[in-house]
Amino acid sequence: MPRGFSHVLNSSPLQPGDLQLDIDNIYLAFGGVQALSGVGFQVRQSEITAIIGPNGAGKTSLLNCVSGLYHPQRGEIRFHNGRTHTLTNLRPYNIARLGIARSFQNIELFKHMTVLDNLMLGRHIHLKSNIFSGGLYWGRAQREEVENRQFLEDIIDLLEIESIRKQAVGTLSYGLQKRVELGRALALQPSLLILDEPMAGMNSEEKEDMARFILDVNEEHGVTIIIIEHDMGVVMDISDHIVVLDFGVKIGDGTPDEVQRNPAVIKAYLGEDQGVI
Amino acid sequence: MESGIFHTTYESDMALRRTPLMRWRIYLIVAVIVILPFFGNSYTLTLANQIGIVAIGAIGLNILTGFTGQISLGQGGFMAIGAYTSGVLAASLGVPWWLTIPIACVATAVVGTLFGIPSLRLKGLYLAIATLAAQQIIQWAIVRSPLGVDAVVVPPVTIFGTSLNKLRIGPFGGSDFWFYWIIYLFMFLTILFAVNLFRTKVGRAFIAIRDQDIAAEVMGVNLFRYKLLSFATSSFIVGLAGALLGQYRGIVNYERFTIETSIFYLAVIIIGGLGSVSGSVYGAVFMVIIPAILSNLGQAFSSSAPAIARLVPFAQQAVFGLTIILFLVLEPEGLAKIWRDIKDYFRLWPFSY
Amino acid sequence: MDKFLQLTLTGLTNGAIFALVALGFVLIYKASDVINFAQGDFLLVGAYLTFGLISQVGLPWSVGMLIAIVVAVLLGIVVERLVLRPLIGEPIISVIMVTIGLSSLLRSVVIWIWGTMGAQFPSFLPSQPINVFGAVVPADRFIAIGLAAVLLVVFTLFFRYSREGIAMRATADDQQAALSMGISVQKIFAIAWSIAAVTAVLAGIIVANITELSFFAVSSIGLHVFPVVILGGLDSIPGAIIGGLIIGLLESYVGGYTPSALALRTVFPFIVLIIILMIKPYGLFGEERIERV
Amino acid sequence: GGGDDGGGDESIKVGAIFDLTGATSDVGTPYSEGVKDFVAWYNDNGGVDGRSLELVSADYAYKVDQAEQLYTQYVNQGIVAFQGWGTGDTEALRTRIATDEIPFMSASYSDVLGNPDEAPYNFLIGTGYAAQAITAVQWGLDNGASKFAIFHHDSPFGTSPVAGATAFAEANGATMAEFPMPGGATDFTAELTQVQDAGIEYILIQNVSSPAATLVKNIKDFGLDVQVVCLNWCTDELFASLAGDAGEGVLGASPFAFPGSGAAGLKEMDDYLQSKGSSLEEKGLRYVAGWLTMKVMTEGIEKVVADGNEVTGPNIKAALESMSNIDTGNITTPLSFSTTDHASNKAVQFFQIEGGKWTAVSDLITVP
Amino acid sequence: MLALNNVEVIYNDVILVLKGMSLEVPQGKIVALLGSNGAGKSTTLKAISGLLKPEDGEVTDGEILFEGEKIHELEAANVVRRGIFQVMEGRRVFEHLDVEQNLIAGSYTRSDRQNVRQDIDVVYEYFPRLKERRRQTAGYLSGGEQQMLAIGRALMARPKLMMLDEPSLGLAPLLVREIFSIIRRINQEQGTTILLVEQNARIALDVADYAYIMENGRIVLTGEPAQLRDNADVREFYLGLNEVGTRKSYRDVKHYKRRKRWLS
Ligand SMILES: Nc1ncnc2c1ncn2[C@@H]1O[C@H](COP(=O)(O)OP(=O)(O)OP(=O)(O)O)[C@@H](O)[C@H]1O
Ligand SMILES: Nc1ncnc2c1ncn2[C@@H]1O[C@H](COP(=O)(O)OP(=O)(O)OP(=O)(O)O)[C@@H](O)[C@H]1O
Ligand SMILES: [Mg+2]
Ligand SMILES: [Mg+2]
Repeated sequence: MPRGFSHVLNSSPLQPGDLQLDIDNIYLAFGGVQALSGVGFQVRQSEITAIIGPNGAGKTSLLNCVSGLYHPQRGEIRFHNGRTHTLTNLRPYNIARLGIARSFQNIELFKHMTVLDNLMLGRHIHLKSNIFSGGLYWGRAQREEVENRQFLEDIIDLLEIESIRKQAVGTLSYGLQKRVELGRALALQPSLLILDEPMAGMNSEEKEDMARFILDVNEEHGVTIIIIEHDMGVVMDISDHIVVLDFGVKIGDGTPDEVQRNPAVIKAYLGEDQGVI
Repeated sequence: MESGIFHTTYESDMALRRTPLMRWRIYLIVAVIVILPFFGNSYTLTLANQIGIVAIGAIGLNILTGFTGQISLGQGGFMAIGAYTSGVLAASLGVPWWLTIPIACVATAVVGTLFGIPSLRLKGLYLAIATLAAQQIIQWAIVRSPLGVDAVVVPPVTIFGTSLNKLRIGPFGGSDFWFYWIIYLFMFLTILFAVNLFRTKVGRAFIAIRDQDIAAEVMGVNLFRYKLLSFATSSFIVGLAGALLGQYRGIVNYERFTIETSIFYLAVIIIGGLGSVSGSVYGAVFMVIIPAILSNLGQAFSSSAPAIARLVPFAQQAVFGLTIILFLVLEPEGLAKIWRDIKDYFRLWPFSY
Repeated sequence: MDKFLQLTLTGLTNGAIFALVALGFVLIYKASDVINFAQGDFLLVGAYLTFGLISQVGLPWSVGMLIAIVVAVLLGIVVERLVLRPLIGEPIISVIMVTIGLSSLLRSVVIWIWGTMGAQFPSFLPSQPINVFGAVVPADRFIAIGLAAVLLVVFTLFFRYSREGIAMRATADDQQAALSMGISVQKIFAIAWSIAAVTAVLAGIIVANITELSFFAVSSIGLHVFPVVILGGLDSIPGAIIGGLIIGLLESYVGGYTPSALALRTVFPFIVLIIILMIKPYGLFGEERIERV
Repeated sequence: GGGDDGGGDESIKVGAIFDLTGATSDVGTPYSEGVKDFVAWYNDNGGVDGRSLELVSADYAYKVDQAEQLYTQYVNQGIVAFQGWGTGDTEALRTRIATDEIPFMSASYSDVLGNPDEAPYNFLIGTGYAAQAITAVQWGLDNGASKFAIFHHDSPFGTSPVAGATAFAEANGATMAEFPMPGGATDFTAELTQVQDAGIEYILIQNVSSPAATLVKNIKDFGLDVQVVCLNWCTDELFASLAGDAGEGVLGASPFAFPGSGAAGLKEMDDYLQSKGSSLEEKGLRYVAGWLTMKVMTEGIEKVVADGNEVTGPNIKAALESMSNIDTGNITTPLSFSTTDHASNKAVQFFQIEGGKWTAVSDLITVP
Repeated sequence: MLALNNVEVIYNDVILVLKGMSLEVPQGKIVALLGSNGAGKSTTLKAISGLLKPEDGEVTDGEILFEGEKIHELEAANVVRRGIFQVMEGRRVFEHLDVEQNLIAGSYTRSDRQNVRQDIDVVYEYFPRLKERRRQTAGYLSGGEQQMLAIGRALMARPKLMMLDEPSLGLAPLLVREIFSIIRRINQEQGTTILLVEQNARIALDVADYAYIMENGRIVLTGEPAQLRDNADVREFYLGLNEVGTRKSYRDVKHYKRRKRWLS
């Protein structure tokens, strides 16, 4: 267990390298728009998988299928955590209970709540109090609030957001909000952490910070991560495995090196000018 | 947070009233509430009781509308369920009054949950109008039921077999006096419940649904369940307000629970402050006291300046409208915000800026 | 069959009146996202003003109506300027509440000036019954249908093709972005409120012509507007018209075919409304909210 | 506010609430003027044995909460009797006034209020709603009709006469169909198709003037051949004016005599109004009702004083209950209260609109 | 053309965000404004375009001059009329309007209505993809298409000065290059002056004629792109280069963290 962290952040029972998420040939259409056609790939425990591709390629839609926000018309998404769950039949909150947490492309925090409350909401599935014990703030409700506060303090330390604990997130700067959103996902003690463009709109210093947090979570806690990111520098450096989408079709899948050399990927996404932007 | 106060445990950092100043303010308010009935006549007590009931109802509505973000125009209908259940049980079946109240709360919660079902699919104003439908349907159902349009006369409330009207201790007593204690006890419990609710799991989930429902669901909140729970909790408390009103007034009539009631309560929570428990109370005080003051002004003028007095009825309605407008134009976040600003000002005083 | 025809015609003509009231409401919503609870009171102001100018001041009806419309436009502008403008950017529920306050204020002013005593409305609209295949409908109801049809066409074109119309929809979508286009949000609101006020005056005149000048009959028409616009879709002009006609027809059929003592007429539209909303959560023609994460 | 100043011997306080801005303000306003003007006139004429009446009143906009508040406020200020207004507030205060022992009169003529077992402190001046409707049915039966309908306001006020009238019609071999009129409806043609199908001959209206006028206009446009009978609250000048042509031939039942009918009791009102530059014709029937109601209440108070008793609620109640055959100068039938019956008025008179004016077509008819 | 002198901006009467901001944009040039999150870049643009008011912000000190005239007290609509157009952060297209209606909304302040059609075609020429989707509801466009639409919408106003707030945000690398080349074309072909706020310092410095770096409400560094590229801090914190000038790996960042010099 990493130093200075008294809780298990990763809730997956799998061993590194085990098959965790199996996306099997999924199709998704909105009216006339075919957002995903026959996309399939696998994610292994404790790996960082990056999904890249041009805008509108269907990256977010794919992850929305994993979260249960969209339901693919065909194909299946299976999740392993000792047992096998078919995610395509589940509602988002059920999927969260399996230990799949995520952040969003355009920051979807609870604006009027404080940082602590946002993080505490991340603990939702671990809290047991109900409306009665909560309304009385009695017994379990009180105990678990305090216990979980301790857990959150660890995350706060990890993400270096001590000074803003009690601030309403709506008033924070963009970069800090992105961090809080990561913290909220971590609070769930995820087996699988999904990050949708966590570094968009940051300069390289801030990206470094973010990369540091992501690597910490992955390397020291062993959390499996799927990340969508347009910054090829970040993607190539931190991911173990990259999947490339274009117009809803998978056009590349492999290690960073393999993908960088794939002509289809170069044509559709990276551009001939190999300079990384 | 006040400077110079450090908390060494999470418990004290998470306590409701974290500083001595906050605690003293509470003691002061409690003291005023306890002393008031011994000095007020039945008119002031009527007003105070009305404030108490409105505050309870407003907290109920605020849980749904202010905290969970589901605008409700069905408040009147839900209050009616509470009032009728309590009233009819007492009047027709002879159930003791104190027992009718929890039953009424549960009944209202059930009906409220039922009408909360559309919230699965409806959002914002579409949901608001669905709750307006609840209002209309409940009212229609009451009138077409065997109860009909006639008022239900609720038997006088008794304690130890004595009717509250007749129960006296020294110079104090009467229905208004005793009901004051009943209402404020319930109000106190309601406030405590609501405040605690919003610092624990369920309440937090409500607020999360209001702020960003998709994110809440992805974090594991079962939207449908929690929305229904919010409808249930809210209507439970609204039912309490209805039941208390019915018992206190001794008569239950649907005309008291029309769409105007729904709008009145919305005004209370907006003026008080959406998503604020204390705001619900401030709103209740404000919305009950202002018309009373205006009407008293009218009476004051009636002998000295009859011409002005004649304008009072119109002015009263105009002022009601104007107050709402001015409030929202000047301080859209309501009385709770104004109160916070005042506190901030004094906390930092003399270094206010 | 005669009865069915009668009920259909009655329903359609009454529905056209609801549609007229709903139009102004939708217009304001489309431009500014504001639910105007005071729409019924604009009707009231329109009707009483026209009454005052024609019956009390003694102006010819055309002049009286014209002045009433001008005053309504001014009122719309004043309301926008003093009441709604400061609330730009505030939570929608505050804006709703402010219109509730406005409703109260407008009512009290009307009562102050004219009292609530009913009066005969100057009958400049033809009201003799017209016989259509055995069903009879007073002529003034047909005016409502005609007016609704004309406004439907005008507004649909306006919002689809005119620059001001597009600017209005843009403003409703994103006020700040609209500002950044150089669209004067205030001007847009003022236009929307003025047009809404004018439709309200016209509707008020028609309603008053039918019911005579009765404070509560005229103002309570405003309550019909909610099921109508929600049914049609809050931001849809055709929705307002079709919603109006549907509610009108429903009320009429219910009034004609169900046991009268049940008074189903008051609730039936609401029950249908809930059922339709469960199937189409944004009404029949309402724009779906775009929620992408 | 006035507070408790003034001491017992000075003035006699009576509380009142009026609807000046609410749902029934069109009739509430002239009624309130009748009440207030009576007090002014009465005080000008010396008051009760030198003591003046003091009316503390306010608008309650037909809101029950407001009514309750004002009522308690006035009780605290020492009123001995109360003038209410509508059915809602009268119902809501019914038990309360009994506990507080405050005699209560209002413009709500629900029959139950005439029963002292149910409502010991309520006193009725107008003929009970059911009683009025029954008289109207009798009138129809006498004219050969057997199919009746009652269109009524969808509220306690509106439904009040339905059961009684229906029972009476059925007992006499006739039928009675019920049509609630939803508030805010502007067209009743749909309902009229049912009236036509059922072959109804008489329509009773228990509603206020505006919707009643709309209904008769619909009847005319639809070309339905029925006799309309307005009950208490649409039998007034406003209805005649709003209905216009469609109102011709409509019958109206009223417990009170119209201004201009020549009833002796109207003279004092008209004189008073003339002295103020107005006239009773202008103020209308509701003014008469207001004035008369306050006058009867005052007569009860006078009797208490005349009997040498202290002016208190129970004493006023006792005084009223001892009064019978109170002469109202032919505005109504002579009024009688007793300990077992507070419905003092048991007669109505029928009027018909001819040339836009209500004209008497019967004498005062006692309820069958 | 545009000059900010010692501008101070306060939000909600309390939060001081710009603390004496000065900046100059010469006619016909592309000026880049860089800075970390929360430095106040967007606030600067909003102060210029008059969009602070709806957010409860206010210019409390200093002045903003456009073509020699003070503009910081003007309404947003009038600022646009004078020829300044801001493409807001986060694209902010009108979701329920279709592509073409969005463009028409952009032309709102134009008095020469007859040329609007023609300019729509100009936009389509720059962004052929928009032409394909002209009747599509903007809310359902992909991120890149929305960004194109936002820039196209700005072109419709024919501004003298176009201010772009993070146009590369969330765009794929190819598209970023495409958009920036179009920005340069617009600058050259239409003569539009451009003030560019960017996080992507590398590409911003590529297109800009001059650049400012701001931190914490003030300008901390200015210069020609070439000069800035030589600055050690810029290299490290904005360009992500290590001491020897090659890109450092994000894998390494875990192990050290250096602070900027100009902050202390
Ligand atoms: N809810 C929706 N309704 C209709 N179309 C949608 C919806 N969500 C996504 N789309 C469409 O599906 C396609 C894929 O969109 P998606 O957001 O997944 O792209 P992306 O790869 O995440 O792009 P970006 O990098 O810009 O975020 C796009 O054409 C988009 O317009
Ligand atoms: N409406 C507002 N009310 C209060 N504070 C605000 C508001 N808008 C911005 N701020 C604060 O002003 C500071 C500067 O914000 P601004 O948006 O200008 O930064 P930025 O440089 O554009 O950052 P980013 O790169 O994240 O877009 C931040 O600290 C932010 O929290
Ligand atoms: Mg995406
Ligand atoms: Mg910014």
